[in-house]
Amino acid sequence: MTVPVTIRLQEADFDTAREIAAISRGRTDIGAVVTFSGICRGGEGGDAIAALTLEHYPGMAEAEIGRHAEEALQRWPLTGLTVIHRYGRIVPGENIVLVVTASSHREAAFEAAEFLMDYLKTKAPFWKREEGAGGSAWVDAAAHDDAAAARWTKR
Amino acid sequence: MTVPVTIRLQEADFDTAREIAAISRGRTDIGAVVTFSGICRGGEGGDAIAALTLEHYPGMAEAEIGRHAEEALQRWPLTGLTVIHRYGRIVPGENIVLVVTASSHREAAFEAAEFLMDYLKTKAPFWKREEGAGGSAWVDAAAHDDAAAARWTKR
Amino acid sequence: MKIVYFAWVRERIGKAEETVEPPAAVRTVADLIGWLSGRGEQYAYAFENARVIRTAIDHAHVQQTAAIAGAREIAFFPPMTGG
Amino acid sequence: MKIVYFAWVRERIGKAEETVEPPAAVRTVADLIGWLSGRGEQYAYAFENARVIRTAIDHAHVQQTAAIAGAREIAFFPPMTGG
Repeated sequence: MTVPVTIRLQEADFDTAREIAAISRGRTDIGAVVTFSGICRGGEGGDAIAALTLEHYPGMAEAEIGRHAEEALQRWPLTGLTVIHRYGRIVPGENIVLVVTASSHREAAFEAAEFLMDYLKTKAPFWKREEGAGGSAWVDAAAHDDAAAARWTKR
Repeated sequence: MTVPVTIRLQEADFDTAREIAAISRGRTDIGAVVTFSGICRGGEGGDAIAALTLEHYPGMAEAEIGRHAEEALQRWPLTGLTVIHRYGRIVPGENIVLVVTASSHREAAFEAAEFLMDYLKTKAPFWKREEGAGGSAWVDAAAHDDAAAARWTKR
Repeated sequence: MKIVYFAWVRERIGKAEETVEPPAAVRTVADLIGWLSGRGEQYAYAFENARVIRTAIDHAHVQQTAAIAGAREIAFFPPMTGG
Repeated sequence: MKIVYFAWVRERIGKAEETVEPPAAVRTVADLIGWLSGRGEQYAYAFENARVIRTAIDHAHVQQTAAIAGAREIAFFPPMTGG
């Protein structure tokens, strides 16, 4: 059985509803669909953010996400998987990333979505630059994201 | 701060996209939205299912979901929460249940959605009856659902 | 005291709700199950495996050791299978 | 050998990519970082804290102990902050 996998890197926004429909339309073997939408926030702590700019490494980003999608398919009985990551300038309230997982069982759909998000945060070659009142600066990597990703290798 | 909570029990289908939009529209404090859609499958094991009929306990169902929504708000820093559960006759491919959680951080959104689904499965007063080729029968409760719910009380 | 039944408990008893007046000696949910079971074959069938029966008093889950005094509505049903 | 830079590594060095011919003694990623750091102030600044620099060879993450022989494209960048 071939599991439909969609991976897209794009500058344009995406439509979460359309992606859910695409993964489940016309199928009756899907019992659970989990979506994760990462959205640009208007502030971190007390500082207002005017926009994010996401830089990425074309070629490697697709390869890295593809490898983790394959790993997710090996580890969980998924019936569909979609990952969309935007790059370029994104303002608060706009989408940054979408993961959609479909399975016959909810645990698989939840776990695979968390796994993919943890790896996107720590392994996919994207870098965020924040524009604020005092100019712009690269976002530091968060140690708690590395810890979140590490839990998937401790089994 | 009041967190918007929506709880609906309804016979009609729902629109996942509209519920995501409702929880996040016009806001810039949401970094993560997780959705869980439970969908009627066309078969369990080898047996085809023509439809499910969901019976519920009006009044208690709302109260029970409301208590668990409150508990989720106490346990995780959520910025929005929606639970919709259908009742009546549902055919394969149709939605049964939707949980939407919004937070500034992804772990909170994922965990709260899993917590609510585990409790809906084991504590919300709904009962599924399956129509198959050989007539119809009540669905047995699954021990693994009880185990999934129990993990939230082991902390 | 209003009693309501759901799913196969409702089907076995043959009604969705009724009002009963159990004697004063019926103090707990377990007592009530025992008393109802003596009311006829269909009740005995519904409650034949009392361990699996779940109970709510006034819309909240309770154990079978719970007291029924003051209850407005007591519900009996199988394990839940929603979600 | 093509080298590519991203985010603040790119900004500090002042270019997104270049082609270099390191001497044969430069065998590992760590050797290459050392050799590049000697090419000018902007390189020394970019690699001043070599521990935090991440490396990919031909689109796959590698450690700084990795050999560079046969690499078509080597990338240097800060820890990733996508998702």
